[in-house]
Amino acid sequence: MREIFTTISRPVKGATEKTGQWRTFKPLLDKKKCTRCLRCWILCPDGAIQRNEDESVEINLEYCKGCGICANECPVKAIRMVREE
Amino acid sequence: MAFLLEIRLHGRGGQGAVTAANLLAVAALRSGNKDAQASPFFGAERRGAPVKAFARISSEEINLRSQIYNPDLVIVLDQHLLDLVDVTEGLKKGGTLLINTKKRPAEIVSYFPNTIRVATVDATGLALKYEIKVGGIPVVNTAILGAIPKVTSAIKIEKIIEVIKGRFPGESGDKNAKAARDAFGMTEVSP
Amino acid sequence: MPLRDLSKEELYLPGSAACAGCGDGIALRIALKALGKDTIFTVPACCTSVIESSYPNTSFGIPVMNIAFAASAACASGIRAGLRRQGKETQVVVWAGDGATYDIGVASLSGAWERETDFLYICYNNQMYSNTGIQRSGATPFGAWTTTTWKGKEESEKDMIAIAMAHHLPYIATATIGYPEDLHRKVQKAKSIPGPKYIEILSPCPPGWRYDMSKTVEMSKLSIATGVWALLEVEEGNITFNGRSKAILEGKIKPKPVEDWLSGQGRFAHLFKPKRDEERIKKFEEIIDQKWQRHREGKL
Amino acid sequence: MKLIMDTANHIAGEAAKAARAEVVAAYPITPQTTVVEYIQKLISNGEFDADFICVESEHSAMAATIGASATGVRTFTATSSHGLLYMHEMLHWAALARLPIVMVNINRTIGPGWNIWADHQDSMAQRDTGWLQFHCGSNQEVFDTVIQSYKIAEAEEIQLPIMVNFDAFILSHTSMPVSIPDQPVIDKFLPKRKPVWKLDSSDPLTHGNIIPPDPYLEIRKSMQESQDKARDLIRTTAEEWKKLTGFWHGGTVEEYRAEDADLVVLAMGTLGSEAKVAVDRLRKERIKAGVFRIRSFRPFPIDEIKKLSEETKLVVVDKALSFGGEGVLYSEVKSALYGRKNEIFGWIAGLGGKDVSWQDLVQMVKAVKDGKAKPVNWQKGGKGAITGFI
Repeated sequence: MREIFTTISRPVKGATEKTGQWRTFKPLLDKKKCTRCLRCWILCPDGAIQRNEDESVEINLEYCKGCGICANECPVKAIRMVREE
Repeated sequence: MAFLLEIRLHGRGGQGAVTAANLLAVAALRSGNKDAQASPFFGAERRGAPVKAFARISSEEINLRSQIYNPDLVIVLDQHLLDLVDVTEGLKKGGTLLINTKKRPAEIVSYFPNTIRVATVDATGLALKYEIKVGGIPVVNTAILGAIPKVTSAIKIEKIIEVIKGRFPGESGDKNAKAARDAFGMTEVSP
Repeated sequence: MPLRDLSKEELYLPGSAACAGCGDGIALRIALKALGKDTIFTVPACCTSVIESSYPNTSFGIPVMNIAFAASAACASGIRAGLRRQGKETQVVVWAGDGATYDIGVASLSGAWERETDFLYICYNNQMYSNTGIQRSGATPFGAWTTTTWKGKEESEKDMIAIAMAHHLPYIATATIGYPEDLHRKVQKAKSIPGPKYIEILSPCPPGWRYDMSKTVEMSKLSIATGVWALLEVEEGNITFNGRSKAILEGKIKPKPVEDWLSGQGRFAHLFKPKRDEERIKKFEEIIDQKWQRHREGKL
Repeated sequence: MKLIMDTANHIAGEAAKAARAEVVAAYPITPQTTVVEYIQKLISNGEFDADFICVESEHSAMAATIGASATGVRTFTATSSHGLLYMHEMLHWAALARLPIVMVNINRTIGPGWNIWADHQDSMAQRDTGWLQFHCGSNQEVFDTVIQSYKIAEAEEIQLPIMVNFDAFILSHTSMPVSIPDQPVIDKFLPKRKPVWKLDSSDPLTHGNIIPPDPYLEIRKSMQESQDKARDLIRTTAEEWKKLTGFWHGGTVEEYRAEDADLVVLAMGTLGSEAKVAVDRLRKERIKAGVFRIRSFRPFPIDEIKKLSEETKLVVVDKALSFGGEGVLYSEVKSALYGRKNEIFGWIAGLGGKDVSWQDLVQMVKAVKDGKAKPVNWQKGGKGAITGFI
């Protein structure tokens, strides 16, 4: 296929950009409080919360847009939003 | 010398004028003509209303795509159309008018300019005889096809029969073919 | 299904062009976990066509066919036929906003349903044309401000579920992103049923509804708690309610005041400020009350 | 090879079958209906192995065709007039998606008032959609062109949809003899489609998402390059078809007695065929006339037209009009001959199915020859043929 032929796009992470740069507030996860209920994982609109083998979670700040849904929805308040430095 | 025969058929919606035009074009090809065309009048057809169809037959490739204004042959599937439609409109001098009627050419010819030839055949009678009906109405198109070889040497009666049998297989084809063959024998042409 | 059993595979990739706090993003992630890799999306003009990101990149890990606004269901019929010719059983899914579904695309959707195309049509309903800058749609509720209803919409939304039901689809469901297990289950169920299926996902939109972006899920849940939106399924013409909506229907829980939902959204602010618009608040409540009255009679 | 006598609409259905189209989506409109009916009948009888999608509009017909074509299968559709106009948005989509769809359009004029007869206003209004557009003058040409169109559309360097046009009723409902080559001959000429891209869950790609201005312009440029490349391919494909079947329709232009002509009639579709009769008559009167029947309106045969001597006077007969401008073909011909000395005369004729006969065409040529024609002229007069012009 010619290089530019029709509008065919290929899947990549960060297709738009490193959307972590959009943030004003960033989520901080208190791993000690986390019950591994996975609500933050499933409710993140950007898939920016990674789920590990042991069902612990980690926030991928490269792509987290800082919406704060995770902090709002965490049933044990293990995530809080703090201003980006 | 290139040969071109232009034909106009008059009928009523449902009588099979368009089918007749198609069948005669196929029979013309099989009779050795190089090219043929058949078309309905370019419009919406309504059952019972007067309809027209056209055909061209030629010894050469036909490039004509315009409508037929001056036919060599006019075929009328229903004599009652004579009161409704000017069937000889544009008919060439020396052209032929073939009508489905019980009347004889001599009775018909007086209605028209003496520059044309008139041929008659009782196609309705044949349709009734062979019980060729659709929805209770006698269908005369195959019978009248049998009359055409009487008025032009460009189409052979054997080819008309062959084409009718090809189009209507089985018993129906036999009846239609018989009607056409009888028509061929019965057609009378004015001098 | 517990959340830990949901697929880890992300077919909607991080780093898309969606707004922060986008409800559609949540809907996409959950639905794609249920659908899996063997899925083709058809997307009409809507937020999702932007969310995909720009050429030559895409945020989708499955094939996506973008198509004109009114054309997605017809395009899906074509995709299904083309796949069938090749013996492929790939899920064909239309992912469309409410503008494409309720308004411009409703004829082609009705056509695809009538000819029983084997596909799943998912409408993520954010109750407005969000992508083009928040204009009124056929799904916009009574009273809502949009850029084409400056004083609030004067009419109620149309009943898309009833329209779907009129096509006798084998499976129809509503869902919302605040209940991910429920949404996942319904998409999985739809996937298992041949023929045309319809799922409508209430998908709150922070810029359109005018609330804090962290509250998308909260808004979704509040829609259920107040009875503004109901979780239901329609199979063989039978309507069943589920989750909190079932409890509301059966009178086991009392719905929260509709005003809680209205007052949380800037698009209804004119009903409260500068002066409380008692008449329209009351009318909105009546619309919801009447809806539940019908539900109790087994109707939509 | 079998010889059949049938209408162009049925022949178009035969061609779709012979091309082994796998998905057909269409919506009925007069005078296209008998294409749809015929294909449905062939499929019902088991003579044509295809999936037919009965859609609820032409917009959806093209959308469904696009969807099917995007999965990699061969597709066919047919429409006419208002149906084509309703498809307009999707025509652009099909071309930009580089999908080699073949569609038959039965040229019919536009309402109001309702008029079901032939002119070219419908397809001319799709001029800029990126589709290749061919015009046919006979039923045999309809068959041959549909088959050749798949080959051209699916060529790796083209990958664009093709619209095969022919005139309402004049061909669509007129029976003519057509030779249909044996299926193995067609299969050899037209092997299974090899899609350049397709929707396949083993290869996730997104087609048609947001595209910034720079690559967008490049994609548009590549479409234009493909249109340009098609000129040669149209000719070589026609040559290849002729070798296999003996039928030749002329590539982008069918020239008829044009080599030594002082006056050349340029027209499309059945008008181009009728013009041959006019030219034969004019030649008998020692008027050296010829015909350029434009078969490919897109790509436009610029180089072929430029081969005409600068002394040749051109008589361009349009069945369509760009209001506020001039005849569409007339404009195209003038543009192709920019900077040259040729005198070019245009006629607007045959709108809404008004018959244009060889006698009419003879009058047009004579008017040019006698210096009586204006640059732009309108067909006049009453009923049908042999009408006044000046």
